[in-house]
Amino acid sequence: ACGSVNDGAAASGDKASSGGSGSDQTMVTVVKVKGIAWFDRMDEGVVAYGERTGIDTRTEGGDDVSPEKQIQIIQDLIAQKPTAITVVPNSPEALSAVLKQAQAQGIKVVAHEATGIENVDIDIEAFDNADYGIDIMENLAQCMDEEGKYVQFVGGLTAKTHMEWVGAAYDYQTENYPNMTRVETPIESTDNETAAYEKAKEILAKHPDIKGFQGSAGNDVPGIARAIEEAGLEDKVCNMGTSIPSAAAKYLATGSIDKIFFWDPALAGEAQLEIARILADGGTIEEGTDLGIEGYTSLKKMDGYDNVFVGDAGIAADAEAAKQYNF
Amino acid sequence: MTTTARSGTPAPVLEVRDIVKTFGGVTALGGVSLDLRPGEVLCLAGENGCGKSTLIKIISGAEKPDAGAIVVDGESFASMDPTDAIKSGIQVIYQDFSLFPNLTVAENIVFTSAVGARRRFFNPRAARPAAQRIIDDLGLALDLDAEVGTLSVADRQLTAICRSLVNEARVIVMDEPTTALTHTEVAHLFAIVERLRARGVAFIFVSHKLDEVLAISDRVTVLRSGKHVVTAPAADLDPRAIAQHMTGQEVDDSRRVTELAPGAAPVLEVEGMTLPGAFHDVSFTLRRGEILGLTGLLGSGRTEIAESLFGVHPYESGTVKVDGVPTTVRRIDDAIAAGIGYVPEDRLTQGLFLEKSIADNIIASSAEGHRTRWRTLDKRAIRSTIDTLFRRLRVKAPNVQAPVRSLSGGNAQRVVLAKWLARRPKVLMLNGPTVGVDVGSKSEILDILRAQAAEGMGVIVISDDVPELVACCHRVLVVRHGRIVEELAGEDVDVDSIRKKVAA
Amino acid sequence: MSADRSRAALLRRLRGRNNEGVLVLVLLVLVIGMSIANPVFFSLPTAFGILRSAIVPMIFALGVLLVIISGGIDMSFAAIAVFAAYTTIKLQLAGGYDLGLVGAFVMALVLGAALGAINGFIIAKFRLPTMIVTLGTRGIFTGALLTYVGSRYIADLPGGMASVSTTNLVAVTSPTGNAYLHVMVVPAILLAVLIAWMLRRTMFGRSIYAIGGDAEAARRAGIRVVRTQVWMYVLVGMMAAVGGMIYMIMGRSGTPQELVGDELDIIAAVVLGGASIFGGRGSVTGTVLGVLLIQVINNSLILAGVPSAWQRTAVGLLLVIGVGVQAIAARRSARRIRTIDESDDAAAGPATTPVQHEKVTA
Amino acid sequence: MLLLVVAAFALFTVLNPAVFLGPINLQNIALASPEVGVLALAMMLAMLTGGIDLSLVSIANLTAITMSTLYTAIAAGDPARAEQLFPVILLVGVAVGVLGGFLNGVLVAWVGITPILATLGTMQIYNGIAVAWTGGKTLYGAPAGLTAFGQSTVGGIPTLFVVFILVALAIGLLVNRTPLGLKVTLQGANPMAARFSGINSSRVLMSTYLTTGLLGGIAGVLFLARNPTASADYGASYVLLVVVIAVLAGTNPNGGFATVLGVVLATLTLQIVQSGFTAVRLSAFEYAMAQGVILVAVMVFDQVKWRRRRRPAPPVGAVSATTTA
Ligand SMILES: Nc1ncnc2c1ncn2[C@@H]1O[C@H](COP(=O)(O)OP(=O)(O)OP(=O)(O)O)[C@@H](O)[C@H]1O
Ligand SMILES: Nc1ncnc2c1ncn2[C@@H]1O[C@H](COP(=O)(O)OP(=O)(O)OP(=O)(O)O)[C@@H](O)[C@H]1O
Ligand SMILES: [Mg+2]
Ligand SMILES: [Mg+2]
Repeated sequence: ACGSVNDGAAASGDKASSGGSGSDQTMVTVVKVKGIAWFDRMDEGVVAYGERTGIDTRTEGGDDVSPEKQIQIIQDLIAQKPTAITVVPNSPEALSAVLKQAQAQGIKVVAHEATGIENVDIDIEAFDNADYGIDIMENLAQCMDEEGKYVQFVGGLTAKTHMEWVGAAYDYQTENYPNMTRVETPIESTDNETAAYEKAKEILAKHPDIKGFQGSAGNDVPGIARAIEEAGLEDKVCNMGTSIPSAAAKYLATGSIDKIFFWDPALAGEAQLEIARILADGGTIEEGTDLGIEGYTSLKKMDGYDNVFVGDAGIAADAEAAKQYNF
Repeated sequence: MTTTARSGTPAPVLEVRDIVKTFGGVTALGGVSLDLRPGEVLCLAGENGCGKSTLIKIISGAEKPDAGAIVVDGESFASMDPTDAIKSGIQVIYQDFSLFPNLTVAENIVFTSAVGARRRFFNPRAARPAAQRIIDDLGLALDLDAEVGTLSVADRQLTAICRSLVNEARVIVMDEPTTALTHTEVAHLFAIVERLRARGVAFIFVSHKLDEVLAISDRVTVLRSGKHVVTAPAADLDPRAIAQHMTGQEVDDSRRVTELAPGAAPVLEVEGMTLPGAFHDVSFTLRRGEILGLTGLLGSGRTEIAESLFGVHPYESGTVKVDGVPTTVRRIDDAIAAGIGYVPEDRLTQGLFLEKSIADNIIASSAEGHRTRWRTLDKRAIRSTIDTLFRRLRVKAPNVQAPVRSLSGGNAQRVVLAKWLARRPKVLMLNGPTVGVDVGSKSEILDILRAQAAEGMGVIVISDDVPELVACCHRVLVVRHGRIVEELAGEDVDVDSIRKKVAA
Repeated sequence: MSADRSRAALLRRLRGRNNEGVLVLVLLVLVIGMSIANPVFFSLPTAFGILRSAIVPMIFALGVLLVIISGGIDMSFAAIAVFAAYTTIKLQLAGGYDLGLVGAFVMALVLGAALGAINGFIIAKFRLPTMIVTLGTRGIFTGALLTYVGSRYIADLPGGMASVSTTNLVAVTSPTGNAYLHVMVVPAILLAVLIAWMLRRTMFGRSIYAIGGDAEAARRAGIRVVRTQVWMYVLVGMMAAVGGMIYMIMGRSGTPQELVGDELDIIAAVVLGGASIFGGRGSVTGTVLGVLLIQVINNSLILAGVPSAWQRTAVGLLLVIGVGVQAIAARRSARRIRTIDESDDAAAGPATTPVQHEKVTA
Repeated sequence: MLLLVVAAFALFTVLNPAVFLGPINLQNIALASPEVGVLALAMMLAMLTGGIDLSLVSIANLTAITMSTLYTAIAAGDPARAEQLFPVILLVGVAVGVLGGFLNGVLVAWVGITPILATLGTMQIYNGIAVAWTGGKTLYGAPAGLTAFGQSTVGGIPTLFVVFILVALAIGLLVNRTPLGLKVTLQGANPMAARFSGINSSRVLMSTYLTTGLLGGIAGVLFLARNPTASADYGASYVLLVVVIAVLAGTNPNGGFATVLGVVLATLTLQIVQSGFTAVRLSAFEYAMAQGVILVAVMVFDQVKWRRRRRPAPPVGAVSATTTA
């Protein structure tokens, strides 16, 4: 009588992954949360890819950023036996079990923003998180003339990628910019602009001579920017970090944000699906694979992992450059 | 029927025609009619659950009748809503007071009239004079700024009375307004009633204290299980007769006390018990099988004495022995563990779980006593306990699953009693055991107490109802200013001497 | 006796009907503590900063206060706030017209009133526990907003609303940094005064207390309970809408997915302010203090030098300590009453019962 | 309530039988409900006393983190040993949950803080401790035995679901068949009368929050059994969800009334609707809406039905207000 929830792999496995010629395939992209600009943009990519290939593609996601809701959704999707599930996990570790179940059903699993996640066929990163963090730090240091106090914000102390970015940035700073000092451990903004704003104001009060802010969540730099504008420090303080052009535009204009860093979610979405398709059609991903998608034309294999591939899709944009993006 | 309008008498200010009201299965009122003339006091009498309060709620618009009509000054309403009633000058003292526990006495007193007057604004300070006036009229010492929730039952009742008197009403309905009051307050109240009726205000007065009834009313209407039995001038009636009409049988309220066994051991010994601010140096002994009365004026401290013995407000000095065993009562569980039970004064909030079933209420304090070997509840034992008490105390309800909220006053009290009997305490203290209980049930409840005593329980009855004390108590202690000042026993236990001592 | 009475009365006044007195002390201690931990805390910029951060919670709290006094718990105010404000913004942008500041507020108020009316109707008509109904409508309102109106972050507000985004009432340039007091404190303060007055001085306000005290008694006293409740929820809905508008104006963006989820913090602030979750008790003063206390806690930890990893814990600890002090004080005072008015049984039963959540916090 | 489950089930069976009735989907429903269900049972208990316990999820996470850390620590030295010590690890984890419950009990029962405030505070404290402890990282690692247990099925039914049912039975026994259960109920129905009936409120409240803590701990074990990771902010969305389930189950937030069966059914209903919505490709937003509609509809329906039977009691709140004023 005893068994496992992962039984029946063979039974349904081949059925699910069969069918090379796109048309009868379904692929679902599970995003961190529905309805925010970032993933709306990813959805555009997903839809576009579907139209281009005739594969039935769509995005699913919870109404708030929580691992348990992603687990729930993926679990429900497994029942629908899609060809592939691509996922941008809120907590890579938390998904391991349910993804294992998916694979057991012969569903191809591709992850994004989840270096080190288990039970996926491929994890595709827009870039190496460390490089990205370092890139931000280099720009910040340059803006700060390589000296003075700076502080780092993260969406949450539990947000893995954010911690990797600021971690790499901090290490790079300690090695290369001795005259810069980080004040405070990374501040939690709960990815809420107002919270970021209030914390930034506290920082400005506590460290009147602060010279730099590094943001991680999309809402960090805009929130910080408001505090900076209010204090009239647009020119004195550097504010850089991950955000999206639409949210940052008006602050880039005033100089309260100096530079934003991001990658195009639409392309990331397409990349995930393309990889899934290749796998579903029996292909493989190797060093140098060209997905035919901007920024993912020559995938690099991240050392230390056997299924993590890195693109070169990072974008840094100042006020001018940001204007050309419509998301 | 003697209500056929005598010629020359003024037209009735209020008429009730063939009111029918049923609650689910229960028929509370089966076609009741009565009329009320300006300046008269009509008394409603009847057993618990006969429908008095229901009729009153219908008159005041708190309940909608299934059939019948209410006529005020010739204007007929199929059903009132409270606003109509208040507008047409009907003021009600509800049996449960219907006060606002979170508002001050002053606010409670003036609020209804302010609502009735459809006022937009409210000024707490302006409210006080009006409230003060009526309080002085009644010669009371109520703290206008105290929150009603923190008041004793008596003070709450007085507040409710004040509220009904504060503005010019034409009909004042009083549903058992004197249950928690002692002689003096009642006297004050009646004085005011007299004054107002002289001004043409009409009263409907409900009480189970038949001597009061006869003292104040012109006419008496008796209901029995929702039916009109008789309406007669008070002059033509005496308590016996009314009780007869109510219950359909003789009610015996004579003094009956079983002879105590000469060597009956003391079950409760209190020595020099003191709680500063409440009572001082209280000493007495209660013997097995004895029923001891405890009486005194409001605020004399008798309630505190009982509650202190029960651990509600622990006494600060003195000794207490139960069955000769020295016991310290710091918390209620101490008292209960020692075998002391207490039927509280404030039945609705302290005694009952209104929303819960009769069964749950009965078992409430004896759960531990009904455990199986595996420390789970012994459902069978519980059911038998409940059924026995339900039958023995003759609770009037469709079944033991009925929520207590749907019970009438008297029946509710039986449930509280049942709760304690289920625990078989050595000493049972009852604070106003028959408050709001009809004469029939009253003598039944007293019989139950007598029976319990006969089985060796020690019983303390705290009461203002002197006849009741006389009817069942071996001895009566009189409390004044927190001290026991008199002890009456044997022959001395009679209505007049007790009243004298209390008033002295 | 009468002397005791007056002393009792005085004590009552000092303690405040809902222990506002104790709350003031707790707040003072906290402020002093923080100032010692970091003198920068005791400065105008910080003060203004905390005031600013208190604006929106304050407006929400006032609405929650009304509901709690009337004997319910409102879980839907944030949903209403976001719905009203975001829809107002979205429609203007979609329609390509700008209602101007006043126009926008009017529109939001109408929406808020409508949603509030839905709450009120269901609650009053079917006599359902507020908490349950509003938990339901919370889901319905947010769901409807995100499905039918939109879920996207809007970066640029309509001109009318944007016009006041950065307007300050007071701007002081001081050595410790520039201190700005956002103009939106004005509506917040006005609202507080208005609600205080309404609760104290209007029959409507008193009726809310009465209903919270005993709804059946209120009915019998001739209060139109259903009508009063419905109007109250309409009012609460409108207040929520104002809160939402101000939030998005001060945030300079339309954010349909914020606010919802933080309801409990607001409710906590109100209960902390002495309101009883069983209804009938609560005061504006208390609520104001409660909100300020929470905001001080939330906006001073970095200054106080609490490492970010420990900040969540710190918030919880401070909350528990603050409430604990109050709870103990409340018990004390309860005991005090009875030793004051001698053999008056006022103190009997209720006043001294330990197990009364609302007595204890009240 | 039962009707509702059947109705929901029927609806989606009609809408998309292929997916919805698939063995995997049914299994998933059974796999997802336990952790939520156990938390909901705890919430119901707290509400039965007229309180609430917002710290449940934090407690669960703390338990999971404790177990994971402990396991990893031991396994670092000697993996085999870590597996043997599985029972110990389990006990320690659950003990942490009970400890959390104890602190809640102290604040509510002894200090006398309103539950909603006390548990909101402890929620942040426990969560904060978890964050500080893990440094925000998601811990990986759990006894293989536990993971296997979490994945296993008995006759096609996930073992976790069996655990849920067992816990539900235990709580049912506690509430309906023990003196404590009766006291808890009465305490919630009218604290004052409970006191005058000799029910020691602080003891009853303490026992209640100890039990909710225990259940929180068990939920934590379920978290870890379902997938071998523990993090500080897993299940944040459960806090309100379990409140919804509890009231949907007919629990009176003011205390005194609740049914265990109701909670089990309510849990299943929401799970079924959730899966059903994904099966017919409706969004999470629409599900949120549906959740609200169900809640309100059920309440209104009950009320109307109940009114026809009996005269409406004063709206909830009135009673407790008068009895506790
Ligand atoms: N809300 C209710 N639901 C169900 N039954 C009720 C309700 N209210 C009253 N009843 C029933 O109606 C009958 C009349 O009740 P009512 O309170 O009028 O009696 P009463 O004459 O006032 O008794 P008492 O003298 O004890 O106050 C009783 O049988 C009671 O059980
Ligand atoms: N617990 C309560 N029960 C009943 N009424 C109350 C309670 N608390 C306050 N009130 C009344 O409601 C009114 C409105 O409360 P509000 O907070 O506005 O007054 P307040 O601000 O406390 O008075 P002040 O401004 O003088 O401190 C109070 O003035 C008081 O009359
Ligand atoms: Mg933003
Ligand atoms: Mg009656």
